[in-house]
Amino acid sequence: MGELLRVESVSKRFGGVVALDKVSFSVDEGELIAIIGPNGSGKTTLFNVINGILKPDEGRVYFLGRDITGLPPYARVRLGIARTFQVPRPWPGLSVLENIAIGALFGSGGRGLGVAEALSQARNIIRVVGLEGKAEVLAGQLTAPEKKLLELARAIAMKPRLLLLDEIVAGMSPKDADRVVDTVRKVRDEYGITVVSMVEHVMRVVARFAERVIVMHQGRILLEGSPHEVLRHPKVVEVYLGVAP
Amino acid sequence: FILGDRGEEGATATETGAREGAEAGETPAEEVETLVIGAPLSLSGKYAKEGEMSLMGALAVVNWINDQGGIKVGGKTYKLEFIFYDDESNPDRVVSLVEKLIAEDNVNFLLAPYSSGLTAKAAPIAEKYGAIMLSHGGASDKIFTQGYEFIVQILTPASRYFVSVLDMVKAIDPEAKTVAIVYKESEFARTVAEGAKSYAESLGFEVVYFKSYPADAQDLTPVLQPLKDINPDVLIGGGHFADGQLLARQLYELGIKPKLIGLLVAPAIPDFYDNLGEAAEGIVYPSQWEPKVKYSPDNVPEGYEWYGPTVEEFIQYFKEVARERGKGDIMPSYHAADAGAAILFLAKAIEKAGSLDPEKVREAMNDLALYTFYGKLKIDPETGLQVGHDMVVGQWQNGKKVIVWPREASEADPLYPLPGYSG
Amino acid sequence: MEVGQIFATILYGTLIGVIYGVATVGLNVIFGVLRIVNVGHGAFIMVGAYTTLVLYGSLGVPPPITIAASILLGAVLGLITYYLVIKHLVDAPELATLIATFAIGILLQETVKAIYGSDTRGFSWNLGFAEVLNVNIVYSRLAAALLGLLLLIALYALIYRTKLGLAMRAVVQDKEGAMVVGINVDRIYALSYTLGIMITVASGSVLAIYLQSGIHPYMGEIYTLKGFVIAVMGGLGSIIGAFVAGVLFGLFENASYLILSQIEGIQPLVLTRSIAFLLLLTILLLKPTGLFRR
Amino acid sequence: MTVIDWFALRTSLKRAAPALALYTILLILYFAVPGKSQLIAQILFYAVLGQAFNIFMGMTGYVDFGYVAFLAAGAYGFSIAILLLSGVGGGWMFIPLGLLIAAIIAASLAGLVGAIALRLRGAYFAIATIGVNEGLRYLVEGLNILGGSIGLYIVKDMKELVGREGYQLAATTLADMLMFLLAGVAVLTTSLILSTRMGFALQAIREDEDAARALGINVTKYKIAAFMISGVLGGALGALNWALKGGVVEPAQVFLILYTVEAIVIVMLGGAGTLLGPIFGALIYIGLNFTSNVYIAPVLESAGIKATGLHLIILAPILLAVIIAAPQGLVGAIRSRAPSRLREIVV
Amino acid sequence: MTKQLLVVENLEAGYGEMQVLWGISLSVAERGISAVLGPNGAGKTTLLRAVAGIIRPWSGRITFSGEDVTLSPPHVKVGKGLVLVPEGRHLFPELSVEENLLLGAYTKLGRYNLEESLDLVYSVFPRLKERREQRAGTLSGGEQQMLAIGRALMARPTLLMLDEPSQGLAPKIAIEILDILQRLRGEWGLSILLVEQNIVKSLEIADYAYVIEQGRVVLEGEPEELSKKGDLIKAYLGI
Ligand SMILES: Nc1ncnc2c1ncn2[C@@H]1O[C@H](COP(=O)(O)OP(=O)(O)OP(=O)(O)O)[C@@H](O)[C@H]1O
Ligand SMILES: Nc1ncnc2c1ncn2[C@@H]1O[C@H](COP(=O)(O)OP(=O)(O)OP(=O)(O)O)[C@@H](O)[C@H]1O
Ligand SMILES: [Mg+2]
Ligand SMILES: [Mg+2]
Repeated sequence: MGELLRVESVSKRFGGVVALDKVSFSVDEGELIAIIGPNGSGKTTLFNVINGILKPDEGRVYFLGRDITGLPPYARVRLGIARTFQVPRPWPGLSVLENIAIGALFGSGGRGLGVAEALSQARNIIRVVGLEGKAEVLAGQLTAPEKKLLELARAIAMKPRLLLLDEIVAGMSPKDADRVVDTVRKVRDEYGITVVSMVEHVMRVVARFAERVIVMHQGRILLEGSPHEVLRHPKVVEVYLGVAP
Repeated sequence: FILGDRGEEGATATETGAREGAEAGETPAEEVETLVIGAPLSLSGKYAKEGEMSLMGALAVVNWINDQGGIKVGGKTYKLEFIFYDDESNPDRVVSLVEKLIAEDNVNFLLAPYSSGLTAKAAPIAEKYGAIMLSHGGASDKIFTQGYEFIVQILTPASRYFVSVLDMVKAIDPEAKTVAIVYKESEFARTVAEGAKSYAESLGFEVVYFKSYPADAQDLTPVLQPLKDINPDVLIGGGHFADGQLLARQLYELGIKPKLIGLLVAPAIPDFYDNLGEAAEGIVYPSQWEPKVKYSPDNVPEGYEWYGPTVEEFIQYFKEVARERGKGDIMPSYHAADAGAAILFLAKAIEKAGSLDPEKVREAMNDLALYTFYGKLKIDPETGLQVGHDMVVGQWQNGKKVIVWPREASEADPLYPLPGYSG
Repeated sequence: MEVGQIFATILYGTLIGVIYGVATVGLNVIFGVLRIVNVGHGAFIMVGAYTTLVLYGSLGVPPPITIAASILLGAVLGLITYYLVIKHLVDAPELATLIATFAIGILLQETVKAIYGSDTRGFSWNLGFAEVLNVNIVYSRLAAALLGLLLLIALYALIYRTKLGLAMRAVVQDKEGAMVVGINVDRIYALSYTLGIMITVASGSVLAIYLQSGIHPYMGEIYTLKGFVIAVMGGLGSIIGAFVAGVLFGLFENASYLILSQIEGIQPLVLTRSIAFLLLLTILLLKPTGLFRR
Repeated sequence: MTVIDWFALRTSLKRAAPALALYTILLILYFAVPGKSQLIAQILFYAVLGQAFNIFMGMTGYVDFGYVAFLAAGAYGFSIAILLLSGVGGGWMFIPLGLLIAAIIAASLAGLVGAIALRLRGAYFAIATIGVNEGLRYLVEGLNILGGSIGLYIVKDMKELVGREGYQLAATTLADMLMFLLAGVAVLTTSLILSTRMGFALQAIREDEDAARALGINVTKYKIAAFMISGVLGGALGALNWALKGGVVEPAQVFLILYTVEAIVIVMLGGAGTLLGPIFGALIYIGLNFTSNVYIAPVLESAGIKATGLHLIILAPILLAVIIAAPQGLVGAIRSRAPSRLREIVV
Repeated sequence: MTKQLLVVENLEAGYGEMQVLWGISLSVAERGISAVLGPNGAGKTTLLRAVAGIIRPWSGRITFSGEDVTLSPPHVKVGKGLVLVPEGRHLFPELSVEENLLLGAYTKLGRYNLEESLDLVYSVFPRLKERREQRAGTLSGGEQQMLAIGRALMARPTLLMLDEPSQGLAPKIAIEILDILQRLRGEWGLSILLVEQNIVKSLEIADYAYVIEQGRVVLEGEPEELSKKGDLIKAYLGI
């Protein structure tokens, strides 16, 4: 499988704070990657550099071999980079179904898609993520975890090549979290979507989800490897976990 | 709320009480019918002031006519009724109100709404139903070039507003050369200003400053300050109430003192002086009418016929209406006289026509040359424009309004040049 | 262009600018805290102008003291309209409040008209003048601008130097957050709204002292419009913004007149309006949230 | 997109049906009730004003305070067409040509303003558009173009084109019929947009513009498109109401911000973002106004209370009561409380 | 039995016409820690918001230190020492970290102890001290959570209600926070009502726990007891 995304020595500063310090890594097609690290280590910043919300001070971002450093977010979406928000941002006044249908209509797979088709695709995805019965509910009335599921569904409907998930399971009960992980894995297998997740601070989920884990610390990549290796690594335990899992 | 029949309350009471009686064959000496005149009036919104005055002026004349026994049309006697609704100074309200007046209230004749925008909106409906509209508040010239058949103007058109003022200067001070014109950028004031400019030039004046200010201007300092250096002989202009006051006040504050200041509309209002104090002193204004005009049955000009209340009667009737409407003891402004004159012109035309048919009444208006408390009234048959009526020139002298021009009508000599004129 | 002209432009541009600033800032306070665009703004200004007109014109109360009366009247009107109307709409869609303030404005205008009639009125409070460079410096206008400035300073101190002000700013940022730290959000709304109305009514008095004429029930409409523009130019919700933008606006109007009046065939004072709005657009293009907001 | 999106067409017709039915009822009343045709025409004017305004506000959540500028643009456009034709002749052509020029001018204005001002958000946008409206007004007056502050008078020219009788018809019944047509067009356009990609995009923008942007929706494109559609409808409305029906296009009148405020009142009284809302809003607003003016005030007057001219004092508290009772608007209130069947119809 | 600080009886509440809480009763002892567990959407957040007064209870009774506070508005409750760390943080994003903390001390009680509280918060969260000038809105997710907790501490609560405090925090910090809460219980006599996903850890520090589902208490008891019913908990919480 080929390389999908490459980040090359990206730096980002906010005033005196160095949020990212020459970060480089790459993602292959089909991978499931988790990025973890202490609070404020730069995960969200990195994420925003990839999806185009932030412009890096230095360094470049390549997607499918193409330099996308200067592209605005929506153009990246067109190329196939979708995301969810850490604090979910569904359109509150629209129904769950409509939220997802809009994802289908305007995602990278949405060209030439009719409204009727989009709605039927949306119905399918509702089933995949397990929001059955909520199709007609206004998104604003969902519980927090339901909103996150909706975010996920909307992102899937966009049929991205690369899906970026920001703290998608935070606040979820273990059962729900597991279900989300399963959904994501299923989606990867069925739709061939590569997933990079900042599944942060819930190690059980990280272990279950990721095939590769990248650990960030103070704006740099501390180390990377399989969950098994990483989560036991003494440095990770020291700066991040506090106690070994 | 049909007002106008002076015995109204009594009449209504007896009417209901006597209904059976009437059916039983009670025969009045003479059959009295009702002729309904209607008007959309601006009683709220930006023309509310004019609207209120118009209302009271019209009612005053209606009352006078009814007290004289009404009008006689083809053997029948008609008393007048006056029906009005508030159009909020809003053209979109006018249309439905005019239709209601004509179609539901069976009004045969209308006073037009205030301003040309409102009149234009009302005209097609009035014409559709074939009702006559008398423009008592619209001094616009333009509206009468549009080929309306049933719209007739009562007051002197805007383009001729400053004619008398300029004539007066020319007559009393041949030395005066330079004229500055500062006016509000609005349909009315601009028509006035342009008319004044060309008339001034035709009299040999040099118009050295011709500037306008936006409607709703809050501070005229920028446009006035240069006049301090230019120092024209004559300054005329203005527009309406609010800006006219502001203009007078700021001319005074900024120390701009030409030989003559003539302003539109605002100085004609009785409390102009109360509002401005010393700043009002000496300011002249053209006026359609003043309570002290000397039009009377004794001085009817050649070819004109006297009709209606005397000036004193009009004022008395007006005051009564004003008191009834809770306005206290106030004098009529020229807006009141405009509306009153409109009613007179209409009533006479109906009598002359001997019919209520609008076509015939409109015909009759063409030959009408009336002399009233408002002065001369005569229209151009083709367009309906007012051609008979003359303006007078008033001036604030020692806190009082006096008529200073034309000579034959004047109460006092013009105060000229303005006190404090640096020369 | 003469020196006198330039001097007059700067002097009177600044003075009217200060007046603009005061006449705007109430809009800002109310929008800043309650997110309500007060379409009836001008009507409250009109009420202030009438307060001065009536108190000075009929009773002879010195004009500066009428400002205090306006502040009181503003407090009363603010509290009444808040508790009768606005309170029920704080959680309603933004535009519902727009209708409400529109209706309140109409109500004020028509009530004043019913009481005082629709005549345009004025009064005379003449303090004399000094003449410099053939320009009359009118003392009453200076006094009005100074009084306005005082009002602004007082308001600024209240919002940036008191606990109440801090609480107001907190409510703006996150209502629920404000609740959980123990701020009485309801009361802050009532106070902010009332404060906004108080300063607005007071600005009507200041304005009346400045112009001393043109007072009628509908006089406020233009200030609603200009107020919006100045508020946005300075940054909605910003006190300093309103002040700076007000002065800027006043100066700009006057200065552009000076330049435009050199051109033949146009009406410069009318065009200054267009130019002023062009200035607004330019500023917003460069800084989409006004001069003084992030 | 496929050639014809039958699904969208079907859903949009279904959506439009109740509003179209209401307009039809109004149309019948227009002819059936003597002496009230102009009242109905006035209600119609405000309904269409709300409808056209709502396309942009209801769908994007942006409030265009300067909306009346489009009406003005249309009125001027229509007048320009007539002035162009008046020397040449062309008879009834003046109406289609006038509407065309009105639409073109309004669309260009919308495109231009949209490209600049739609970068702003919320109140900033609203007020920048006030600036546009006022700026244009004083430009016309200050530069003394298009008749300056005096405005354009076109009654005479229309009479020259189609004769006195023709003009009479044009300015009354015909203008009102065209207004009904415009109402239909506005409703259908709205419902069609709602049922297509564009509708979904616009709703997403209204609900959370940043999220929409992040999701790859070309936010600017859709906003400008909606702005232009709304603007063109406004242009046609201005052309019909002021130029054709009024015959005078005067800056003080056609740039009056009050119309925008009234549009908002109409939309909010009825319920924002709904098709029936503006119709109900107009009915309430004009209905209340007319009733208090023509029926209540006279009763008070004959009871000795001089109420004429004060009916706004009656109207204002009623407006307040309505908005406090139903802050979402009448249709909004029905929608949130009614059983789902009715709800569907109301939307 | 120890004295109860907070007693909630038969509380019902919801949003609009949707009822979420169906007669919840629970209590927190003085210096006690009560934990509320439950699946997503069970109504835990709604419960805390109703107790804090942010939403109005429909029926039932809330007593705090023996006083009926059922319908008291939130600011009154905060004034009495009943303080919530809300779900979703609700910071003042445009204000600086320090201004946020100062606002935390808005009440009399808070103002009185301002200096001391500030020192405490900064020592607990040194990261906040580093960032005292930074705008709260630009903090990272975890930093914001620290600030939300810090801000609540500034009010000098007697009862602190925490809605999923460890959300978004690195495991190391999450553990530290729970330890700090334990400590404050000793130092300030703080009582705690805790809603947490981290069941193991919360049962570890709590001295009484409630499991709620669909707006009702379905299980309650001391942690040891509950642990014995591990299967039941698992069933309810779906572990
Ligand atoms: N606009 C900004 N201004 C100043 N500092 C900022 C800004 N945005 C982020 N930072 C800082 O940059 C650092 C990295 O933030 P980032 O959000 O990437 O962390 P994170 O790894 O996602 O942390 P968490 O797990 O807590 O969400 C933080 O210390 C944060 O305070
Ligand atoms: N603002 C709101 N408006 C309408 N319904 C709401 C609102 N907030 C929550 N709800 C509903 O109330 C129910 C309980 O939600 P609540 O947030 O209290 O659950 P929770 O136990 O805190 O869940 P979680 O563990 O996901 O935080 C849910 O069904 C949710 O949809
Ligand atoms: Mg983060
Ligand atoms: Mg919760």
